[in-house]
Amino acid sequence: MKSTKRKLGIRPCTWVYLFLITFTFVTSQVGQMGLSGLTVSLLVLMLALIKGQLVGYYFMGLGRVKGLWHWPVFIWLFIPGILIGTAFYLTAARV
Amino acid sequence: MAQAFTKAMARNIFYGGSLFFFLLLLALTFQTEADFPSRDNRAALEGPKGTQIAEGKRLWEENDCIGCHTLLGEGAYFAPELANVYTRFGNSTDAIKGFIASRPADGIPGRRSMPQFNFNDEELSALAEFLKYVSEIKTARNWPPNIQG
Amino acid sequence: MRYPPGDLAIWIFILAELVVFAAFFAAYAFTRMNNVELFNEFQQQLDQRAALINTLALITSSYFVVRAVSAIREDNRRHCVVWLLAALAMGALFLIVKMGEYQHHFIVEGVSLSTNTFYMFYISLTFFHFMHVIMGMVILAAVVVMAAKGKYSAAEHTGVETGASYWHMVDLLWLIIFPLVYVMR
Amino acid sequence: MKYKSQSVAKLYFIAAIALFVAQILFGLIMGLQYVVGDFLFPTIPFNVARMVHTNTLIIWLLMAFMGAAYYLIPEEAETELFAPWLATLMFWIFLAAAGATVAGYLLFSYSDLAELTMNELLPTMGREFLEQPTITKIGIVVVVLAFLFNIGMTILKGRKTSINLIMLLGLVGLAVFFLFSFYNPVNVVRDKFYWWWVVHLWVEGVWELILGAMLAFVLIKVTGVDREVIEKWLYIVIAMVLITGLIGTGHHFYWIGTPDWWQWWGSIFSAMEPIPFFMMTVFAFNMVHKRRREHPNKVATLWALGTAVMAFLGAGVWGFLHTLSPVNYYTHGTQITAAHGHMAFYGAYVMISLAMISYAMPLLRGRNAANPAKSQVLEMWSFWLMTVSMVFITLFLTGAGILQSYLQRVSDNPMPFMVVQEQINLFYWLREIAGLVFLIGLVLYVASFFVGQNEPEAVVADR
Repeated sequence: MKSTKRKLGIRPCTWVYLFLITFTFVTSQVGQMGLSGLTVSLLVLMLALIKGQLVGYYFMGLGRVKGLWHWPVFIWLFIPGILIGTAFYLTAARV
Repeated sequence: MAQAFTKAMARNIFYGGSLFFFLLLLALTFQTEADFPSRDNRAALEGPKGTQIAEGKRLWEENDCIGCHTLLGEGAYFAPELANVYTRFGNSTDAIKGFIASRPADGIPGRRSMPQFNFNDEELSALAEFLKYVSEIKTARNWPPNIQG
Repeated sequence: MRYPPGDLAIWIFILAELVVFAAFFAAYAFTRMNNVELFNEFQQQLDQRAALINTLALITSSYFVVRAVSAIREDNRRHCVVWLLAALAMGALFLIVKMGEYQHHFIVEGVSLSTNTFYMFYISLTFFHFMHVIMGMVILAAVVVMAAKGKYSAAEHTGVETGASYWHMVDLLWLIIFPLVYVMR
Repeated sequence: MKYKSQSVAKLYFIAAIALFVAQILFGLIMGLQYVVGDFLFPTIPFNVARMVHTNTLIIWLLMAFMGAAYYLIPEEAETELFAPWLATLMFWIFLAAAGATVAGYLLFSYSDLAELTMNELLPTMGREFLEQPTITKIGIVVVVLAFLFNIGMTILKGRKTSINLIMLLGLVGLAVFFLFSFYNPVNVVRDKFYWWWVVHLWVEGVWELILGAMLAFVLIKVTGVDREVIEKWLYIVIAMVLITGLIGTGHHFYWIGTPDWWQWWGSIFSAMEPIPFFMMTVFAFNMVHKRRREHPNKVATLWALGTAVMAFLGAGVWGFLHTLSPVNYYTHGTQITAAHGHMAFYGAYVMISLAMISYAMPLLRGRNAANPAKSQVLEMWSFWLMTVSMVFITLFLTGAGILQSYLQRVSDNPMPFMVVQEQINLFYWLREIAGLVFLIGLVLYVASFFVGQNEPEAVVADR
């Protein structure tokens, strides 16, 4: 790995951290306000998937990995994400 | 760069993972034990009836009934399920007793037959009470799926 | 790089764990379909604030671990140890808050796996995850001990990355559990 | 053979094969009783034939495991066995106990056997697979403890390889979980719950450690691949086995009066159980592909690869077929279970035992590396006959099981058990025919030990 001299300032991982915290507060606020319904749920789910991808990409370091191992967390988020989304969609469609 | 996949790490995962999941199994067993009283019909095992059921279970075991029948789906698959035989026989212990007592000693030509065990009336009652007790165990989704077992 | 950071063996383990949790998540969502009222009713019994604190704790902890890894990449063992200890402290905070939640549900409310389907999933998911937090902390603690002994350096720090990868997975799992079980309705 | 004391394994292997033959003969009797209900009635009722069939299986597998341990542990530890005389003594005690028990099943009615062996003092008899009289169970414990002491001391004084440690761990687990067979409460739910701690935690837990260790040993020998590589895969595979298999016990806790939540835990974890078997298949083929030498014992390699494939099919695929609780609701306790049981036991444990025997026997009989070509060819024939006929047995039982589940449980007008059995008679006949082919394969297998003995050993042509 080539090491580059870092400029002073905020590290990329700190930015990611701040994003994660912000998203968490948004999600939590939705919960505290007792918002419900399909749109809200899917938005919350979407936020969670983005958070997961941020963790996988930057914290776990999969963003820098090429090939097969680039994908596990993305796929892991994608498939359950689709399943959960479908289940909530079908539930809403039923009521 | 270090080796990507080491035996030491594989070994740690084996020991750590096994221990972890064994502890989880113990935790779930603990919870299962806590749930048993509401399902396993243990009230039936108290008092003189309980002694009779215990005797019935002993006879069940010492004649290897499980070698042909299933009980709650476990055993051999040669003869009918007996966990719900009590209900199948019209909630009658007498019907069970009559069936066991009337098996022909030499079998039925060309067909499967239950042996004649020469039980006395007390033993027959014990077995029937045991099967009644088993039929009153609360199983998930009231398994077996229907009266035929 | 062709391989993710840390020992590949831990990644096989991580994948297995992720699959198990994914199955649980899907099971939750599809079971909810037939029990919407029940799920909505009992979801409101959960402590939203505790869940928020816990999410923040785990994200922060994960962040600290990232810093620990960068510290050791710069050959700064002391910082590596300090960041890891901070991460462990955050993990401990998670456990304490979670135990408070459990104390309320298990002891005050007398809830168990058999109470109803919602609590079955709530307890299964969170308790299974809870055990993973403990496991992750044990791994991190082992890494701290090794780091303090000076076993890692900029040249060789696979152990730190291995522990970090596992810990991020614990965080990742919670990032889905939090909205799914506490918020989405 | 590198160490003199390894030769004790030969006794165990011979007894194992003899019991294997007995097991198959009684299997055929049972198979015939399925279609000709009064066959041998009441001399050998079905339950007796079944006890002999399952108990000889368990005993011969234990014999094979012990033989394998006595062979591979000294070789891995690079030292003689701690006490070869103890191994020989325990062999005769074990064989005598097994023989007496089987004779007891056949000569006495089971209730008389229970009375004779004083079952009332510590009632443990009459539960599936644990039918042995209590005194036999105690005998098994004594033999296994002496065995563990012997191999444990051998490992302690020698080189400690991963294969040895895993083998030892598996065998210790085998002994520990067997202790649950002495727990037999009147409460049927609890009885069944802990019964699985023997049965499941054996065959889907610690036995797989033994299997893994044996497979790894044979692979190291026949492929010459670096030990480090084989051992790390071994660890990963068995880690996955226990990670999925321990909670996977839950797939037995759906309908026996255990709480409902087991349906989720059992389904999810046991659905993962095929993964380690798949990994094992990939692992075995990979190692053979990467082999560093051509071993003249071709047939041992064939058995090892066969194990990897058939264990995946039998335990992995056929297990998965009925492991999810909504499916199992209909298939629990039907011929589907029997189908899975047959292929899983054959694919995993029978085949690994035969792989080990196939590798070790030529050496134990004083050869350099392998049997003569003629003998190997015959053994390969027996491999294919037994394996293919087992596939057919499994398919026929699966057909029977699907029909049975449908007619007896799914359809709108469920039929009584015995009526359904007559409807699926054809499948049982086909199964019996496949069983006869299996027997032919077994006869060839035994014959392969006697054929071409005076011919020169098989050697590898230079590549």
